[in-house]
Amino acid sequence: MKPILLLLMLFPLLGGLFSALFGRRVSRWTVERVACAGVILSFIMALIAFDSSGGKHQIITFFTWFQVADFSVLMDVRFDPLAAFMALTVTFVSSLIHIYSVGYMKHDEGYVRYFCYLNLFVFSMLVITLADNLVFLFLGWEGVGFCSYGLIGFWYKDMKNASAGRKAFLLTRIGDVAFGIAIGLFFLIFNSLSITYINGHADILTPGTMTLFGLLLLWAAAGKSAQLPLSVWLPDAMAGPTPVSALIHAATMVTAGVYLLMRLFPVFSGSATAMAFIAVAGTLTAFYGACAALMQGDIKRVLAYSTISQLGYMFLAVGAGNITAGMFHLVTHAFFKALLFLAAGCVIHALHEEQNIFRMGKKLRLALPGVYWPFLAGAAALSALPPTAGFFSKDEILISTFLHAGIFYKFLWFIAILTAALTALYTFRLFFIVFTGESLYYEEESEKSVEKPPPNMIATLWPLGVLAIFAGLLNLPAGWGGGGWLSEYFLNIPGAAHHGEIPHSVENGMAIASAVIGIFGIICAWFLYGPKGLLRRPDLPGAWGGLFDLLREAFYLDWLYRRYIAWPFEKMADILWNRVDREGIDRGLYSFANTFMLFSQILREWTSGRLSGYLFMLFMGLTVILCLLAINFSIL
Amino acid sequence: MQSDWIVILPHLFLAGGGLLIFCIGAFWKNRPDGTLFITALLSAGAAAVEALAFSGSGTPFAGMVSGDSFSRFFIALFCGISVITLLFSRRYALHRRFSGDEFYGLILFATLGMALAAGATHWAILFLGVELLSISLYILIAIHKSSQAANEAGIKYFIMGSAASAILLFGIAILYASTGEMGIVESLNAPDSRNPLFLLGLGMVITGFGFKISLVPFHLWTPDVYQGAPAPVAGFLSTGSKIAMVAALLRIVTGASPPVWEVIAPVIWTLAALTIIVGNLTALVQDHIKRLLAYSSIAQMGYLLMALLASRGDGAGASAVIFYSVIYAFMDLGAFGAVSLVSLGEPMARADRDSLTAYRGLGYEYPFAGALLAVSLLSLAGLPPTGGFIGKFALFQAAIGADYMAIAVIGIIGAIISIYYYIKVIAVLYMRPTRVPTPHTFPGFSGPVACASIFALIVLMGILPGSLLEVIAVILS
Amino acid sequence: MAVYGQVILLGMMLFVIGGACVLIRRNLIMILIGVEIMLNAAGIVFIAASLRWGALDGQAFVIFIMAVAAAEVAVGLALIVYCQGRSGSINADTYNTLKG
Amino acid sequence: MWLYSLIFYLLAAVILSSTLLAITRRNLVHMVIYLIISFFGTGLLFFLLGAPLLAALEVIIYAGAIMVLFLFIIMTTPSEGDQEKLKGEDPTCQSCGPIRLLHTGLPILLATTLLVVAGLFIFADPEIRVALNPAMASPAVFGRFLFERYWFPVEVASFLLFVGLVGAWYLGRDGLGAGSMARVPQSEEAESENRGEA
Repeated sequence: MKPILLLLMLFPLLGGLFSALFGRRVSRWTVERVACAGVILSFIMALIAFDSSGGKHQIITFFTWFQVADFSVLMDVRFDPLAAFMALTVTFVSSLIHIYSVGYMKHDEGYVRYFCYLNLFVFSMLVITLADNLVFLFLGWEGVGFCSYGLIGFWYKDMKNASAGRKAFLLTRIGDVAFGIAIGLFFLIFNSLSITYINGHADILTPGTMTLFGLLLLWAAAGKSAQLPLSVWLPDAMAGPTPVSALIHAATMVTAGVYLLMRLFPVFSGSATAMAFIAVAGTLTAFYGACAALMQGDIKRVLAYSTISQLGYMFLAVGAGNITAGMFHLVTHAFFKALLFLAAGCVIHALHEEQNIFRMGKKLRLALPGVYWPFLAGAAALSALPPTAGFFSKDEILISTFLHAGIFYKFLWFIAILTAALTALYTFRLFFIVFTGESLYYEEESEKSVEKPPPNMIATLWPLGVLAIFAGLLNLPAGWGGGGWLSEYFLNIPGAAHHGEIPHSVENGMAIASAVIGIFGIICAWFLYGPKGLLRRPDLPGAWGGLFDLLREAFYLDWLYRRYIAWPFEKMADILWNRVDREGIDRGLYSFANTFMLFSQILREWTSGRLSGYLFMLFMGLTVILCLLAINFSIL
Repeated sequence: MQSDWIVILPHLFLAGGGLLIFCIGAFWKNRPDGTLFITALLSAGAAAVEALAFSGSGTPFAGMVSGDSFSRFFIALFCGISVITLLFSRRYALHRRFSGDEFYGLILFATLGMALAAGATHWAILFLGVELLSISLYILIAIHKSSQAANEAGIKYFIMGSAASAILLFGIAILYASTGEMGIVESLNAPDSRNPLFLLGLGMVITGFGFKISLVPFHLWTPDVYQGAPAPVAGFLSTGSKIAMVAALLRIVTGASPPVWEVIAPVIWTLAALTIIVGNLTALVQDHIKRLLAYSSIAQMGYLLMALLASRGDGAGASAVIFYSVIYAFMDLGAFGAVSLVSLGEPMARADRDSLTAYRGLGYEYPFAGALLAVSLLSLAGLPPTGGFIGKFALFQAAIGADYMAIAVIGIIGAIISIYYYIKVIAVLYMRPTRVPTPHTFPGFSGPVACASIFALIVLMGILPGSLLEVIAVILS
Repeated sequence: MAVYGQVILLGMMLFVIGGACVLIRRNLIMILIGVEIMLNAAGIVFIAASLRWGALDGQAFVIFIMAVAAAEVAVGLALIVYCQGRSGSINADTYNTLKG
Repeated sequence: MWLYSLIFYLLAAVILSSTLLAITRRNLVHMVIYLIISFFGTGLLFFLLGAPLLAALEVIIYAGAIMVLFLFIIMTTPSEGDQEKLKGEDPTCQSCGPIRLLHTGLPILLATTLLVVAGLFIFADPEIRVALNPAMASPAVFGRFLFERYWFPVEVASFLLFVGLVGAWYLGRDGLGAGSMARVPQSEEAESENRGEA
């Protein structure tokens, strides 16, 4: 088992190192093949490991990183069903995205950097997935952050892209602070940083501590998983190449936060407050994301807000105490969101980097049937139409929210199901505008021809399409004749235990309700945004325009950040940077930093360059030391 | 008796190698620089191998030098330092035309001095080792005769160093006068080693040591000398001579009897705190890289002293000190080595490339030396995944574990401040250069070999520090 | 015979006189002389201690002090002459181009 | 016994006064002469304290070799050699009397403080009042002791002297750098610089 897991992690790392070291020396062909091979081999290893572990928990120590007194950091991995499943998903989706990237980046000069980052990204994600030691995990966590920074700002020559990368980096860093604090607290309390140990001894925590941990971890996860209020970086992070968006937003990076919560579930599951907080954060984010997605005009931004929204569902699942459902949704979401992004990438590629959905139309359906059908499958899954994968996974979340004790959760359930309707609405709005009807910009129509994407890009859509529809079979509820395989598989995971038998009436009722709501959403979308739709236009006049702007600007969250957080910081940096503005805003901080510099200048004068001064200090020091000794010895 | 000789076999290799080099230089027409260089490398390497491979035991020569694994470990470290210094200085010395038997021979003699100082169990050997080291360094610093700055640095170090040696010597005399013991540990544990006279001597000895490892307020010479000295020599000075003194100090600190320790601990505490604060603060405004490195090395010594305070307990402190010494040696050598590599192409070949503005975009011009400098600085700043991170972690862990909370907090604040000036240099290194860079390559093998080995060591110790820590645990047990 | 403490005090006073010489004088040669006086003071203490403890170790150390003094003076004077040849000054404070 | 004490006090007075006179001389040749007196006194003190061999060596090495070396250097250094300007008279600060006072006053204050503190340590020691009994280590005994127990440090000291020799030779010889060195591979820049210097 140990060599398999080691290889599982090492293959992407080696691929990345190869690109970094020899990428410039060898041909493009080799770089591409090595990068893909690294991930695909890793996927094969994940399959073998998944197969041979048989759902058992295994802790394997690779080596001791360092050991200082009683504090040791072990490079060990915890291969339990959760990790096995996650590793499988990550490597599978990443493999497809790598293959897709070969086509997508065909004409880009920075391919070496690109594939290097991409491989390292997968490696870091696998570290998060498998690590048992929190410091080890944190390294992966930071690695993911760093790689995403590089990839989002991949076309760094454009200032906007570089600043998007920086924004992602900074906002996720805010989350990392909380994670760092949490790690410190864990060590203080448990004297160990092993997840296994911590989970096993979580019962020594008082409810207060549990709440604290829950909030800290929520804060950390919110940064990584773009939950409110740290969500603003994700839509901007679309600046990177589209496969990167697929990788970051669909399968890997953003799920790291949720995964962390699932991994450390026992630490806070005893605290109702923490759980409620997580559920509320998830629900609000889900609703917020769905609303914001409703009015976006950029195909990738729609999908980005949809990701935020779907991640909210996963948080809700964790908050409702059903991490099986959360994981289930994570996996199905990975499939259909990767599919949607990759299909969007095909569309963008076909229209020569055009991202405005109002410039698309039925010509795409005619020209790209290979993209149209997978996209439809993905849209159906996202809208949770029965019997797609999304339907089952979302349904399970709704059921567990509904059945969770407390009237409060009923309310959350209500918002969640409302969001489900919104989800169907915005998904099919996107679908109808992109693939049906006419483009709104007739005049440019003639200039642009649709370019067919290379076959390896299209080919990767199909397996994802199939999975988007059929992945629901993994955890088919008993009512549908399934055995709930995933629930069985996750039975041993702490916190994944069944909540008793689900009443058939609830199960069936919920299924029907969500199906109806989904279909209702689609019908609305057809009337509003279909080829002859009422609202098929980029902006709205009159009183509705304000609402429209509110939604399009995602409740002005970005603006709020700029106005009340980023702006003062920028100002401060500005003041510190060019001293001209010294009469500026935050005098206190400025003079604080200035004091350091002043001290520094004074101390610099001390080193006067004159030997007599140095010799004087030598004897002065001797005298002072002797005086100190005399005082200590009390002969003075 | 035979084991006596095994103990000093590394010393014999170093001394013999030095003498051989001078003989070759004296009797061979047209002094063959390559042969001299190889001889120096081989002697240092052989001494290192000998120190690691053969275990002598006991303290031969009437208890004057120690053959324990502690001193053998340090001897190997010093040999490693001198090998790397030799590699970095090869081209540098040729280019500035001071290579020759004096340079290589004196490096070996200085290494011998370090080995003696670190392994001494007798005050006479300690003093003679320190003096051998110092006198070799006086000449090595001033060895670049066409450089005005080296000249000034040499005279400054000489005057300060000889005054400090005199203080150290007088301290030793007073210690002997009060206890009648010449053995280091014996004198520290003598029955009447709590009388005032003894403390007077100890105060002077601490001052002497404080000068050699440049603790505040005895640090003033450090930036001047480092700036003036040729870069490889500055690296040698800042690593070898300091670590030798730290090793000797470690013996003193762990050997002192509890009542003595009670009195001197506050003094060491004060020195450590002052050194951390002043070193880091003064480094903030430096705009010459060698001065910046000098202040940084001052601050690093403060951290080491902090852990030295904690080294009387369960061994965590001592282990941290030794571990950090090793890391510090390589990262500081790496930084100065990178400076010496990029100074090779300086047109006038008189001074080093020193001003921070001259480093703008250097990472593109000299990719390898730039990377070495960046990694060394990151390690000095204590950022993962470099060895400096683990080392600093161990130091702070030791200090906190021994309940030196206040100084640990000062140290951590200092370390945070220090990140600013290290990163500043790295930012300058990778700034877009003002002109289009022409990537340079280094002629010969020695520079790149040294570069690669330091790079590997820093990263390796950051990723796999376990084996070294185990070795240190064995040494201390 | 004299009291032990008086001899030590004599050494200490000589040491301080040497230190004062190092501190007050700016002539490099005088600074070196000051250091020599300090080394000599240590010799006196060693010999007194040797007599006090009835062991010859202290006397042996004085031999080494002499060796060190000789070596230091040789190198130091060479350095001073060399510096003077270069910059024409033996005033310690004229060597102040490196600072800050 | 009182004779011993008398001689000791006499010697101490001679040593201290001649050293004090030495360090305050402006004329460096006078300084050397006073210092030679001081070292003679120290030699006699060594003899009194029972170290005849060291007494001889003190006179030969310190008063003889080292001082002659100093004298030699003082004679050969041209301008400032024998008439050292007192401190404070550096060209940047011509007429600032208080500064000059500060420059000499502060070190003297520091030295006095150091002496007082050290004196406190010495007098606080209860065992310091022990009287010294006269004894004599004959040169033969001392020599045997030195080379039986201390031969290793003696060897180290010989290396020290060797390094001192090398250093003095390197710094003292003509030319910049290793002038007589063989051709070594060097870059064009160095070559051209070389020509420029020539």
